Amino acid sequence: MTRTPASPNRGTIRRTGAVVVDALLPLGAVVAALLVGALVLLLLGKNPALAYGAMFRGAFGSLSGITQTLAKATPLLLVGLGVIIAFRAQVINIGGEGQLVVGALAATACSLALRELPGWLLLPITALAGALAGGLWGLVPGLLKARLDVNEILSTVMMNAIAVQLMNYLLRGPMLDPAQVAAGTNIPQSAALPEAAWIVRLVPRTLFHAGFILALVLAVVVALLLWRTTLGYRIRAVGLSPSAARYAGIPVATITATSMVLSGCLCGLAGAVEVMGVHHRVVEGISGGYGFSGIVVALFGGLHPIGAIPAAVLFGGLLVGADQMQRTVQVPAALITALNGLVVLMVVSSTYATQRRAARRQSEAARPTAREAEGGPLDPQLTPDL
Amino acid sequence: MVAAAQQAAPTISSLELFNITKRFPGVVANNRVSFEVRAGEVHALLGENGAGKSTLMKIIYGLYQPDDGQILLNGQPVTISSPQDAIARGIGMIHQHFMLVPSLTVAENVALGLKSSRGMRLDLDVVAAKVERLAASYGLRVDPRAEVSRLSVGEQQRVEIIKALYRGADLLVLDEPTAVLTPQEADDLFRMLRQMREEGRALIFISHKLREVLALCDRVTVLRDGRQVGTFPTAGMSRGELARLMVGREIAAPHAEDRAPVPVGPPLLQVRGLSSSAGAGGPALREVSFELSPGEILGLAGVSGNGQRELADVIAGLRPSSAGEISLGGAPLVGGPGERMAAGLSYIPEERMRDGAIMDFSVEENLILRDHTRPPYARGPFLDTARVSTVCRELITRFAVKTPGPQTPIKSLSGGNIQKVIMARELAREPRVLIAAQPTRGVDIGATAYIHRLLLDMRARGGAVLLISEDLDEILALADRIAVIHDGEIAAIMPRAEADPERIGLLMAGASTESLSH
Amino acid sequence: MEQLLTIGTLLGVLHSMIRLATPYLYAAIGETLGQRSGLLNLGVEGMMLMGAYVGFYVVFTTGSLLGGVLAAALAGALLGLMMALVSVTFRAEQGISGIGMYLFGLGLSSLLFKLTLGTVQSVSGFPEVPLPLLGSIPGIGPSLFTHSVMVYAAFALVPLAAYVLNRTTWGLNIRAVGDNPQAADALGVPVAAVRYATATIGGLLAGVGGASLSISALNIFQENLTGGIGFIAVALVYFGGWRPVGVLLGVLLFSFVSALQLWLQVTGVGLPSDLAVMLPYLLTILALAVSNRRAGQPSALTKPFTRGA
Amino acid sequence: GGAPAAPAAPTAAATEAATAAADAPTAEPTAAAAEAPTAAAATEPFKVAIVMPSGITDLAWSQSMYDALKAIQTEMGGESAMTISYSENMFNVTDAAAAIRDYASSGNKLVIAHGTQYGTSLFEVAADFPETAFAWGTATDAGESAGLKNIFAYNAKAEEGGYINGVIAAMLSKSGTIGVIGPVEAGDAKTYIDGFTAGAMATNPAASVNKIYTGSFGDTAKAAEAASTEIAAGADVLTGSAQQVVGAIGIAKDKGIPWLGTQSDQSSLAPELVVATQVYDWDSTLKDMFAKINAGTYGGTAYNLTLANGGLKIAFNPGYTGVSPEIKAAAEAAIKGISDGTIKALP
Ligand SMILES: Nc1ncnc2c1ncn2[C@@H]1O[C@H](COP(=O)(O)OP(=O)(O)OP(=O)(O)O)[C@@H](O)[C@H]1O
Ligand SMILES: Nc1ncnc2c1ncn2[C@@H]1O[C@H](COP(=O)(O)OP(=O)(O)OP(=O)(O)O)[C@@H](O)[C@H]1O
Ligand SMILES: [Mg+2]
Ligand SMILES: [Mg+2]
Repeated sequence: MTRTPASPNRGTIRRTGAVVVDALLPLGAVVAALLVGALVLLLLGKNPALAYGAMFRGAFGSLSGITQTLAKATPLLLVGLGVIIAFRAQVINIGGEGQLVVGALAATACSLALRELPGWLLLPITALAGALAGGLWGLVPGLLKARLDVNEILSTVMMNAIAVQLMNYLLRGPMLDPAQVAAGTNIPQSAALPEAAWIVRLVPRTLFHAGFILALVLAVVVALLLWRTTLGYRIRAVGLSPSAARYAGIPVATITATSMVLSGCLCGLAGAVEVMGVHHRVVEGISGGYGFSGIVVALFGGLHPIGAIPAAVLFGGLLVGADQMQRTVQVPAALITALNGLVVLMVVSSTYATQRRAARRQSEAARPTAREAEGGPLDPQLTPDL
Repeated sequence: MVAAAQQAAPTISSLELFNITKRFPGVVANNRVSFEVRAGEVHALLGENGAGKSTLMKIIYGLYQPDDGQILLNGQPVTISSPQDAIARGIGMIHQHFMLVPSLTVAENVALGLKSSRGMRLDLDVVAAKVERLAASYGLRVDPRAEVSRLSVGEQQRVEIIKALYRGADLLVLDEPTAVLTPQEADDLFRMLRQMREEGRALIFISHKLREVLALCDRVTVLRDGRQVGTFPTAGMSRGELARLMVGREIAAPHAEDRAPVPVGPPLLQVRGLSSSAGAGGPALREVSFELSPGEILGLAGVSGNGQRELADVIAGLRPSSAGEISLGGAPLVGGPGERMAAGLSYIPEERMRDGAIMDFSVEENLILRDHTRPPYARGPFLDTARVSTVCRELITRFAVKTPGPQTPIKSLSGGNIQKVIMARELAREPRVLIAAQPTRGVDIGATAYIHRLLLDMRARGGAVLLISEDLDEILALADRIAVIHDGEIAAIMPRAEADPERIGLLMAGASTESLSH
Repeated sequence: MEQLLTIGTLLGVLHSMIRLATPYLYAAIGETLGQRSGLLNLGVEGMMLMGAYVGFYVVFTTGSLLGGVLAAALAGALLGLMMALVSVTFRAEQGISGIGMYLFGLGLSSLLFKLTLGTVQSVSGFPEVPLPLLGSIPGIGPSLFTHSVMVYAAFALVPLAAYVLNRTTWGLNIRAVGDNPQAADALGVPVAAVRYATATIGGLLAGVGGASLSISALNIFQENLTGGIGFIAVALVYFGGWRPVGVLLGVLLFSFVSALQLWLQVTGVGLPSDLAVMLPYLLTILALAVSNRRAGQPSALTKPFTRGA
Repeated sequence: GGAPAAPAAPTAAATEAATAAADAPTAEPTAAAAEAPTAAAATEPFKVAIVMPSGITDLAWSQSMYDALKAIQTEMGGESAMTISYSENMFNVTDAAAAIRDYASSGNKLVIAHGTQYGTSLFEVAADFPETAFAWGTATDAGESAGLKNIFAYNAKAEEGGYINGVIAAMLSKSGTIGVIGPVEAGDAKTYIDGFTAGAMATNPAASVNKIYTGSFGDTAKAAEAASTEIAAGADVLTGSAQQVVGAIGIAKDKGIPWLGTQSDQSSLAPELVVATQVYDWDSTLKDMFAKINAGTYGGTAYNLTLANGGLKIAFNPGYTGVSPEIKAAAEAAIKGISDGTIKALP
């Protein structure tokens, strides 16, 4: 076969250019979705320009907007990273929601129990507690899949429901805020975390806290884990070909379970970070749908930890901006939900175009070179080939 | 099922290709290739791995559209837009990697895509009856009700052929049909192909085995680097000539001195009374015993699915044994694949694309597949990426792997080169014992010769090789001793000198040693 | 406790079980067809919601129950078609497109609800009609054989789906496309068309499943009416080992325990309510753990098809 | 919290105050109240924003507050006099926090955080906007714990109306079995159900009150099945709480079982079967807040909705014919008893 790689410098230029376009394609899809939204807005008698202006301002156009976006991106990124690790081992973790909830519960319980500890100690312990709990919640489907071939989509969906009920139970009895009992209101929420366990806010008067930096660091860590460690190599090998991995002496079942545990740890950590950085206690709706949005982030990020960073920020911005828009033009929240759904559908469809372009680029690289241009029969005389 | 009349007079008199060009990302698979096949001939298509044979055939079958060029059927220009279209025109194809649905029965696989005589309702009983009739007329044994996943490779191929005949194929493409067949199965196949030729069908036959080509085919078209070297009558052609046309240089087949007897020491690998439970599509091992000495190649001959894969897997630690023991260099060989590898056992698995390599990994990543936790590749829990790439580049050059680079996904390499990567990996760690299962299946002659040389080098270095192959020529060419396995039992072990293909073939087919002796 | 043991209670549980099973059956059977052809549709929930809304709205405005079902089916089918476009033609990652579809259906149904109905309304939906003969059996008659047409239809769907999958050419195509699209394609089976069809039918059934809530079981529509049924339905397809009968068993088990836990609460067994609510989920996992059936997963599930590669 | 109950009938005065004070916000309340109310239209409207955990059409918690605001708006003369911005379905607390902050910074006079879970975030925001009034419920802490002066807290004594509903239910029930469909065993859903049970048992000690919790606030389908289960288990009167109950009411309607509602008037769903509803009447509470705000007080009050102060009303549904004079009398008696403290709604 005649391989004709483009000359390096020309190649690199073309490649970088192409990468830019590829990056823009999804944005184009977002725009397309928003245009559909604009029509609906018009039908509702709202001014799309005003609406989308607000959307952008709400997401990126103001300090409060940016900080809010980043605050939202934090759990999204953490969950996204978790989903990525599992996905690389061919385990689809739909259980982020539940893992996040138990993470939040464990972190809270732990920091309340150890409230005497100094901050430098309490902070990491609290976070760790959340991560461990999440990991434990991931271990169950992980083991079920590894040992009993129980499909993880089923088990994680079920584990989500179980986690929520567990929260309901703890928040109305064992972990119920004493203040609520005193007031007789019994609203299901935990007591507030000791201040020592609060994550510092990076911008005062906003929800943007240092957890975001932690998430960024972890993104790099996960990338290193996947491509620079033997464990990461094993995870990817198991994901791509269990039979080859087995032949290579890799304990497939163990790796599968491990990937799920790591995934759960990150989702649990997301829960802990939400509690420590934002709510300072477990409240209803703590999971906030991050378990699902995180999957979207992971896949938008091309299942790459670093790619997940922009994905989390953009998707977070989208959600935040959409809320701002809802407030500004006062449309039903449902419109926003539908719009987000449309955006997801359009963006995920646009990746197809990206692939197509990549393919086309390569076959252009395969255009006949001068040597073979005459093509046709090759003279049967010996033409040494090596 | 309503299928085009199969026994009626063939409707295809000739198929011609003109200046066909087909590009793939980074590759020109076919570059202005012209080619013609006529009714009543078997036309061979030769070429190294990646020469463009399968691509050309996939174009004929409507799986790919040519970027350029023209197709004439019976002199009329046609575009073959899809397999459906090809089938309708009387073209059938037996793919190199079988196109069967494992979870379905034979009858269901045949019925797939055809109209039912009962409209929406399946008429599998009708199909089954027809299949049996068809099979009988070609002397094939096929159970229409068997689930395909349970069939041996040979049986699966018969199903493929039946599928094509059932659809009344007048032009039949066979892409490396013998790569997976035993001599007996191959002979059956040739008989059937000759019969089809008599019936006036046109046949295109792809193989890397030149002996077969010369024995079966009327004309041969040779491809090289996606381009056409030419079309020649096989009459009066020699294997050497064909090889040169394909490769563009002399191929050094292993010479006698390569197999000069090496001082054979005490047994290195000892297998005693090894038994195991039956595996998927394979029998249980029963009391398997043999010894393997340093500087020796033991050839294990057998019809596919008679326990070769099970035996290799058990020795390699991929499958539990129910009884018996294995020792390597005196020490019992136990534990998982990793431990046994560390003990000095290397293993080239039969299923190259499934077990031997990870198709979506790069060449480099595949080179470290089994050693990634050990130096030089690993430092503690970390991969030493710098060392990895230096060592891998080294291996790629040392084992003459044809690849754009270490980072290329291995799936875009030819079968032969994929196999070279695996050989490189398994030999680089300088094992004491090597199990090589079907090391050259579907690999072109150039690569085959190279792989054979590697095995002989290992032998010369005093290594021990268990060569599992369904290609008797290969075994006869390389082995010092030959063992025959049938239905999970070792039927006989004999020195190369006493081995004649006749006898081995019969043993493989299940004849007992006694019945042979008198 | 003793109240739990009465035959009356048991019949009550069975009655609830059958009613609860209905929406799951529609959705899960539809999803089964899709997955057997290699398509994972995580958006069932969204499709159910649209079906529930549209069906309800038509009945609310026209009073025609049949019209409601047809409209729901149409709405679901359209979303199914959309899903096929995204997953088959644009080859989108199926997990993510499903979540997008869920959000889209959830949002759109709620939006339309707000714009057209404004507040929760009720209609008179399908009545419960005893089956001839069976319905008149004392005891089990009223509990097992007295339900609405939508319920009977859901159960009739199971043998029908099994028949289509195993006994028809079309079912053969579905199974082949889901297990080895290359092979199916090489024999001229139109892979994309088959998947479009299963996706559309899957959506159609999801839509009807939603309607089975809004115009048969509940006779109201409310935002997010289905509350997660769609996701459980997808999970139950895995539970059922991709076979309609298996799916039926899974659905029945899940809804039996769901019904049972309601009765546990009514009969005031000491069990905390939250733990009672957990039961169905716990037991489904356990049931699967003990009766492992991974086998049967279509090899090409979630894998887009490219010819020749 | 020991909060002063809202005046029994402050309505007119409060509205005048509200509208008039708009003229000269700085002027002291009494003076403002004295001026002509008619000037209202000319001035900028009284801007209110609300953030809610569920939808404005949930026929329950959120709708009760939203409808009350709407009513006051019309009363005050529409958009020109008062504007309402809302964010519904804010189950994600982070988003709610953002909404609260945004509403505060966009010049709303009053921002209502209509969910306990918003508390933590609310306190943070409130600290940054001392010139904005905030309201928070269900809660009893008007910010004094955090030293905040600009938070009103409100809390509906759900158990009181629950008790009355219980009395009615016990008298309506012939089987002596009464069914309750709750969401999660906590919050005012629980207090309502506890009160309901107390009332029923006090009226008919032999009665059995069967409770089912669905484990979710919005799972309409499960609530419906719970209702069917209750009926099958012998209940001939039903009640329940949270937005999920619409499902249960649907079933009650089909089966002809009388229903007792809470939070929002639910008679629209089953005109012939909803007996009575404990209506959360935020009207007087809201108007009192408005008045205080116009008078320059931005918080510090913790309101309790009770039968005594009219914040809780038992709205009998004329569409339901089965309420005998005795029942009415018993209910009135119970209301009086609870109001004057002779009856304890919670044992
Ligand atoms: N689907 C594909 N995508 C990209 N490249 C391809 C594809 N199929 C084949 N190729 C490339 O085209 C060239 C010719 O492939 P082809 O399958 O025709 O070779 P071949 O002669 O069949 O080789 P072999 O002897 O191994 O069967 C090879 O370089 C191969 O890597
Ligand atoms: N999608 C693809 N992308 C890149 N290369 C491909 C692709 N599909 C096939 N090839 C390569 O094209 C060549 C021919 O493909 P084919 O399916 O004939 O396998 P093969 O190489 O003949 O396998 P073998 O020779 O080992 O039996 C092989 O080198 C294969 O690796
Ligand atoms: Mg080939
Ligand atoms: Mg080949």
